[in-house]
Amino acid sequence: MIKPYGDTMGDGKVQLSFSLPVAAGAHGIECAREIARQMGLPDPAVVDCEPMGEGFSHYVVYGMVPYGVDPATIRVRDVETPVMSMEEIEQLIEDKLGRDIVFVGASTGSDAHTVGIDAIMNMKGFAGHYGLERYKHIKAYNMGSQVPNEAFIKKAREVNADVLLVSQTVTQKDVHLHNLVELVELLEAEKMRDQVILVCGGARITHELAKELGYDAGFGPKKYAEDVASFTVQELIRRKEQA
Amino acid sequence: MIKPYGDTMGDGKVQLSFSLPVAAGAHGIECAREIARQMGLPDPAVVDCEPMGEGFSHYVVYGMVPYGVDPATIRVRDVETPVMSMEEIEQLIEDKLGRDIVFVGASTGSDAHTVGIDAIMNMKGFAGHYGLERYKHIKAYNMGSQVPNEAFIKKAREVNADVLLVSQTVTQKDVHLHNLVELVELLEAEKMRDQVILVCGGARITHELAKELGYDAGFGPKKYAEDVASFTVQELIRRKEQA
Amino acid sequence: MHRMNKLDLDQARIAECRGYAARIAGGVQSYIDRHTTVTVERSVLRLCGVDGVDRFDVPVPNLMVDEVRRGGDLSRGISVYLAAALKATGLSLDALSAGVADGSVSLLGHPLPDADEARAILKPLLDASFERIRKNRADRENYLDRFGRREPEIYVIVATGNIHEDVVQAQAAADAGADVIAVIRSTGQSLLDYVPYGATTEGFGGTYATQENFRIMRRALDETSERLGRYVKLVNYASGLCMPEIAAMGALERLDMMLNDSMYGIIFRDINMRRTFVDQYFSRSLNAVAGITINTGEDNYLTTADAVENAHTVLASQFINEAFALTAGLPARQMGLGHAFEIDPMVENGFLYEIAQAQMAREIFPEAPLKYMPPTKHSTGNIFHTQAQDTLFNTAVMMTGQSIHLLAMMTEAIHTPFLSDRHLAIKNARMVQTTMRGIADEIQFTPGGIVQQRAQHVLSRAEELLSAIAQGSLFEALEQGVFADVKRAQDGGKGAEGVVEKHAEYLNPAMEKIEEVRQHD
Amino acid sequence: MHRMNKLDLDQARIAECRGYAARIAGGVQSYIDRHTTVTVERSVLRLCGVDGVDRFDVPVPNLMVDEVRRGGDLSRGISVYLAAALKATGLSLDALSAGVADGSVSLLGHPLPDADEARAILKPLLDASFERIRKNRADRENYLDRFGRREPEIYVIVATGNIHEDVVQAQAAADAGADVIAVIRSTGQSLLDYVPYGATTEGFGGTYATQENFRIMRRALDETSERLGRYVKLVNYASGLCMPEIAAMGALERLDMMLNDSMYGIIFRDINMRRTFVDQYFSRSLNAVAGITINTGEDNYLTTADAVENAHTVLASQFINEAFALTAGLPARQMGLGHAFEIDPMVENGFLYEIAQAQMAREIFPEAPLKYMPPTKHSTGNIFHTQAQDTLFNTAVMMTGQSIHLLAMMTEAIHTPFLSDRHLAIKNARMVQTTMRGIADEIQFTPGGIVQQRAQHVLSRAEELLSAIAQGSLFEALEQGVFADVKRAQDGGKGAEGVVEKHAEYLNPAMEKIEEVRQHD
Ligand code: B12
Ligand code: B12
Ligand SMILES: Cc1ncc(COP(=O)(O)O)c(C=O)c1O
Ligand SMILES: Cc1ncc(COP(=O)(O)O)c(C=O)c1O
Repeated sequence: MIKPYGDTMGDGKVQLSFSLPVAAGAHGIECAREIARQMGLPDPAVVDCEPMGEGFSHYVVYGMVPYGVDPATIRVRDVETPVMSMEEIEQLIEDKLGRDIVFVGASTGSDAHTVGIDAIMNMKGFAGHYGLERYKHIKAYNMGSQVPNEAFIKKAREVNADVLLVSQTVTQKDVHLHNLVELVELLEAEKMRDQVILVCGGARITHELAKELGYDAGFGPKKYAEDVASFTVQELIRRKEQA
Repeated sequence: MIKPYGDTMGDGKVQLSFSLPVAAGAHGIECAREIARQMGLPDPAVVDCEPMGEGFSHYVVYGMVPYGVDPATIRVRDVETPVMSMEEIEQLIEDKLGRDIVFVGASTGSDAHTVGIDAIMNMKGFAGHYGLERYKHIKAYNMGSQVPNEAFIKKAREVNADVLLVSQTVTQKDVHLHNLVELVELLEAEKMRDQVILVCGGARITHELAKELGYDAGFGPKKYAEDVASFTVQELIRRKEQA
Repeated sequence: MHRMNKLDLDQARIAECRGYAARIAGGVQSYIDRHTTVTVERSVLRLCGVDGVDRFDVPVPNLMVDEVRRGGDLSRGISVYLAAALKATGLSLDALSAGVADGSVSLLGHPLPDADEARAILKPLLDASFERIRKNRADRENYLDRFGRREPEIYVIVATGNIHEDVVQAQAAADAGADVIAVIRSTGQSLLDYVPYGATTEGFGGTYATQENFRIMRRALDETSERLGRYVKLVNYASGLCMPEIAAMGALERLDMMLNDSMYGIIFRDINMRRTFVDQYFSRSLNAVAGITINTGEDNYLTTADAVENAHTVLASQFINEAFALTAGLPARQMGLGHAFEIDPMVENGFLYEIAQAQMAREIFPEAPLKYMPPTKHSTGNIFHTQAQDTLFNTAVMMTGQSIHLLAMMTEAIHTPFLSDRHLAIKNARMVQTTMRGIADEIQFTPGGIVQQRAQHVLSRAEELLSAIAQGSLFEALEQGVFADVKRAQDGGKGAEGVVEKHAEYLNPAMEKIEEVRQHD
Repeated sequence: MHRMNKLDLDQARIAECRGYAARIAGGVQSYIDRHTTVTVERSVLRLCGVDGVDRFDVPVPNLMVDEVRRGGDLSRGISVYLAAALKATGLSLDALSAGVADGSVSLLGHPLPDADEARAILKPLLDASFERIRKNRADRENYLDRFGRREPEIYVIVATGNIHEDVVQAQAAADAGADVIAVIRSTGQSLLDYVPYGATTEGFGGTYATQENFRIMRRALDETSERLGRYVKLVNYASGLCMPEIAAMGALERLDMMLNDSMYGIIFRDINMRRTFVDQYFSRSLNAVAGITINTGEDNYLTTADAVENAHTVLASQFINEAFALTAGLPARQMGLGHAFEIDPMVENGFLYEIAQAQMAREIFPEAPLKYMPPTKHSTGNIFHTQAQDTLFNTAVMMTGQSIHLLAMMTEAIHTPFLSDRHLAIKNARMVQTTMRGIADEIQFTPGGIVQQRAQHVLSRAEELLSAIAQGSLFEALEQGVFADVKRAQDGGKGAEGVVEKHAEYLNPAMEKIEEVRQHD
């Protein structure tokens, strides 16, 4: 059983901050304490309370959580295939697939962020990790940003894609969820869902979320081309061997 | 019913941070999410995870609380006497008590912080609020810091104090609670508890806490001499009138 | 103004850069002068007072221009068609607009008046709009004279998607000390070839720029300004496919600043370059007479390209933006040239490079109200650390005397700002501004030191780049991807089909009016 | 070294300040030379190797000194009594100590040897300790030569109350980048007239300073140093009623720095001033030969007195601390003179005053490893804002080339640091150190500007103050409350009873050994 750690094992210390739509002052502080108590902190300390404009206030709170988690019982839903180097992946494609693999990627919908998808696909890659364009036996089409789902599917069909890579950065009002789900629905309507490996990524994307939305995998921060390539190549091999 | 406010009324957004005694990584992130879930956040987002030395990691988490508080039901236990100006207080003493009031103050126990008690008692006061020494009809004895409870009581007896002012700043391992409770016990043993108005203060002191510990009032940050004087003078009058 | 030579910059080199930039902009201007676009024409209509939407929410200016495009000859300019219809139908402008909206009236099929007659018909309409713009400008000046000007100005964004929620946030920000409020647009609006209509409450990552939204926010901020005794400026985006129309709306509703770059749409929104160049000229001409300060977008370069390596592209672009702005009659005091603090904070001496760059911009464009953008790229989910980075940025603002201080948010890597994020950012900025008030005047740079050398290096690389671009044309340079590592084809991109070569008898009385006002300035 | 004159300070005035300070310290030194104290004598015992406690946890050095005080003549120095007992009983030192602890042996009742004989008896004991101290010093130098030196050094505190928990925190801090770890003492230890014994796990706001705790932490940090390839320094407090004894323990256990001020105990702990002056001389003499850098406590002045108004008292005190240190044979490179960044961040141009002060200290004490303390007084429970203030402090560190960079914590106003607070503070400091690496060399101050004027003003007020103190004596000045607004009586305060006037035949072979070592340095 582990608990949050301030300066002594098991002290359970956590820091909170939030705003409330009430005026700052003793009453606001008590409201803030009540919120913190509802979060399970028995005796929260409001260490800061400041007015923000009219009728709003901001709080910093410290407290001790009485509960903990047993790390042994925490299971992470993460991509399970081992991560290989570029060279290993190239070798594996030669050995087990014996053909080029086609990736189509884009930042879809109204999302204009390309740095994430470029990090995965472009030659130069990101943070010292080469992108997919550099891999032998990988043909990578990067459609850029603000690509409508329809156009994305059209391109995938055109180039006979093995893998679709979707990047989503803007998550405000869950716009990414709508967009990601729409793509799955369109692919299903087009009877293409089973023909491709469908992968999404972005700063707020986790593998768990991706699976829930009907994707084969999801990649978030600190994931690079080799993570995606390792997964997709091994998955393609698995599918080939199963078929 | 109000909820924490991020950028839309009722969105319930809160920020958390804490450390865990586990290594950073996907498993640590999932542990952090579980802690946040136990705090009642249905789908917490871990936006940062960093390693800290060996076997420790630090998390920043955002989430939305599904619950809220009804501000109308939140009752604040605060000093209820109205706050008056120095001049009003001086006048009130003249009108209703007709004698000098004696305050004895100190930062007691091993606590070496004097700025708080000085802020209340010294002539020049703090942040533009004059201290008790400046008030007509108030005799203020400031014993400084690291004053043992016994010495404090001795002095109170010597000068026939009406009001005892205790400052406590160090709260680590609840040392202030022990010290404050000890004083009440000593006063009771000496049969002096009812003869004085007993007031404590300090950065982490609230009126609520003070009452729980057996004090007549407690004052925290942003309270000044006039707050204390207003309360004590009115309380002395009340007691006099009751007697 | 900020005349000084702390960096020992070679003034001749600066003059040469200006020379190249003038040549580069001049090369494009000859293209601009020969073309108009659908949105320029729609702006002319808006300046004549055309407004409203049909039952499918299509704006009347779009209905009119589309009709002429399909059935008339847009290369003569929309004005003659409007004048013709007004004359032939005898309707008021509002009645005509309503008729077009409900399909009962057409702009086509009327005899076209000659230029002078068209001018005469439209004159009262344009005069009314330009009088309103003049009055807006005078009101702004009055406010500023009455309440005082501040420098640096604290600039924050609101981006809830809902104009009414935006008002709450904007007023709270102003209370906390913000001088300038930018209402971020919904993602995607820049690619719409029309301007949405009315008050809107649903946007993603921002709120639609509509004339009604402008009006709502301006009214709210005027109230706040009066209450606080401090004029709170309002900003929006004259950018994207409707750049000139938004400029027109902003001029009419007294916006104070407009994001309005000569190349941003090309590079970052893949808008056709010809279209953008023509549009930026018209919108900047209008901003000039409206007294609106433009903000250019050089900061964006460093979000995709490396900030140490590509610092000179920012400076080169500032020279080009300046040259285009001058051509459009925009005085230096309205040129909010952009730059940004985007060097990885773990680069050794990165802060010295930042102040070299910022000080250089300050000295090379001494009268421009420089718009300094905060760190974004190297912000992480560690909000505490991001707050520290942001403080360094605030420090750089003060050390180099920047004018428009865009505030960094500790949650930059996470979400569009919460109310509290803005509050904390303003608190941070105010502290730094206060405790460092006079620092820009206090600090000199060691001769031959890292700061001076860096500035000189960036200047000389900018000169090389400008000289190379001037050799060919800006069109070609953009094809080669000199800015932000992005390559664009001359006839590629969005909105290309909206560019129209002018007829020999092309008429644009709104532009004439702008030029007339400019004469009197 | 840091020789420069960026502030255009009047060198003659600085020299005069030094002259006054020398006079002031000299006046006190004549008193010091005529007195010893109970803790000085206990230190002599510790340096002879006396250790251990009785069954009530009273340390053997206390038992011995108390016995002589009661039944002998302490004014002759404890050494003759120890030598007498060793000679008379024929016991080894350890056996003697154990005997005193269990009450079976007494230090009294033995014929007193003459000075030379006493010296001879104690010589092997003192030689052993001083050899250990010499070796510690050599080990430290080796580590630093092998792993390199860093400037500024990142200095953080640990304060869990439990030495084993402290080790965890200290190692994590070192991993994150800390160069120096200070183990804060429990509240109240400074007023104990004995040093607690053994490994301790219960302290408030800090962990007891005991020799065993020193050893545990030093061993842990040596491991960490080897693992990281970076020598991690250890700090404790040679301060309070047992100042010299803690200095002795630190010298024996290879601490690297010691909080060790000539006046702090007087002002902030109400320790008798005569006691403190005598104690500081012995402890500093020992720190000098042990190669331990002292840290002085001027920063504390600004926690009670206003930092703008009382800046000159910090400088005056630095001069006095320097003078006392020189008298004790402490070279400038071991003088970690203290100062602090404590101006209210909402004071206009406060940051400029801060850098004026910090730069001034840097220039006036060019070889001293200045200890720069972070903001504490104006830190609030708003941890985000405090993080911003702390970043400004880190900036000032780099701008003025400070040596020992005490890290500010965003939770300063709340609790002693959590593991994560330290982690975040180190991350912040490392970022600022990296991105601003060369800034101190890059920046010059405008002649006659706010910074220069402020520094000159503070210097001249310090001179006035020193001159006024030199007129009378430091004893009188402390009675008048010139520092930190605190007044102390000459014979008031704690520990006064522990001061003893020396007998004409007073003997202190430990001090003689120190002087001998100093000759060879
Ligand atoms: C750069 C940037 C921009 C640039 C984008 C330039 C470009 N060509 O991409 C510009 C200035 C144009 C921009 C504009 C906007 N931005 Co922006 N921007 C950023 C910024 C600063 C950095 C993003 C980035 O490049 N990160 C670096 C990359 C490498 O990280 P990444 O995307 O997470 O990618 C990694 C992984 O996630 C993964 N990955 C990503 N995609 C994929 C895909 C696959 C298949 C796989 C396997 C992996 C993968 O691999 C990558 C490497 O590890 C962030 C703030 C921040 N510091 O994060 C805001 C941010 C993302 N932007 C934001 C917003 C709101 C906008 C705007 C909508 C604002 C507006 N209304 O105008 C606009 C419009 C954009 C639009 N229509 O979508 C918000 C998003 C808030 C939210 N959560 O919804 C942020 C967080 C800023 C904020 N706090 O408001 N932005
Ligand atoms: C100044 C200071 C010192 C100075 C004190 C000088 C002096 N003569 O007072 C020095 C440098 C000596 C010092 C030492 C220590 N300090 Co200290 N110190 C602070 C500091 C920076 C400011 C405190 C202060 O003066 N606040 C200003 C006053 C005006 O505020 P206040 O006390 O809250 O008072 C107001 C109200 O609370 C109220 N009030 C207060 N008392 C009373 C009493 C009555 C009767 C009433 C009515 C009202 C009232 O009125 C005041 C005006 O509104 C704080 C950090 C911070 N920024 O808060 C740390 C802090 C309080 N110190 C701390 C610690 C641990 C110590 C040490 C124990 C460290 C050590 N181990 O060596 C030492 C030893 C002290 C000891 N034995 O007690 C911790 C306490 C942690 C905790 N919660 O337990 C803090 C929070 C720093 C930290 N993060 O570690 N400290
Ligand atoms: C010049 C300019 N226009 C517009 C924008 C905003 O983007 P969008 O085109 O999506 O509205 C920016 C963003 O930074 C900009 O700098
Ligand atoms: C010189 C000196 N000694 C000691 C201390 C620590 O206080 P205490 O005496 O309570 O150990 C400080 C604190 O800042 C100090 O500066």
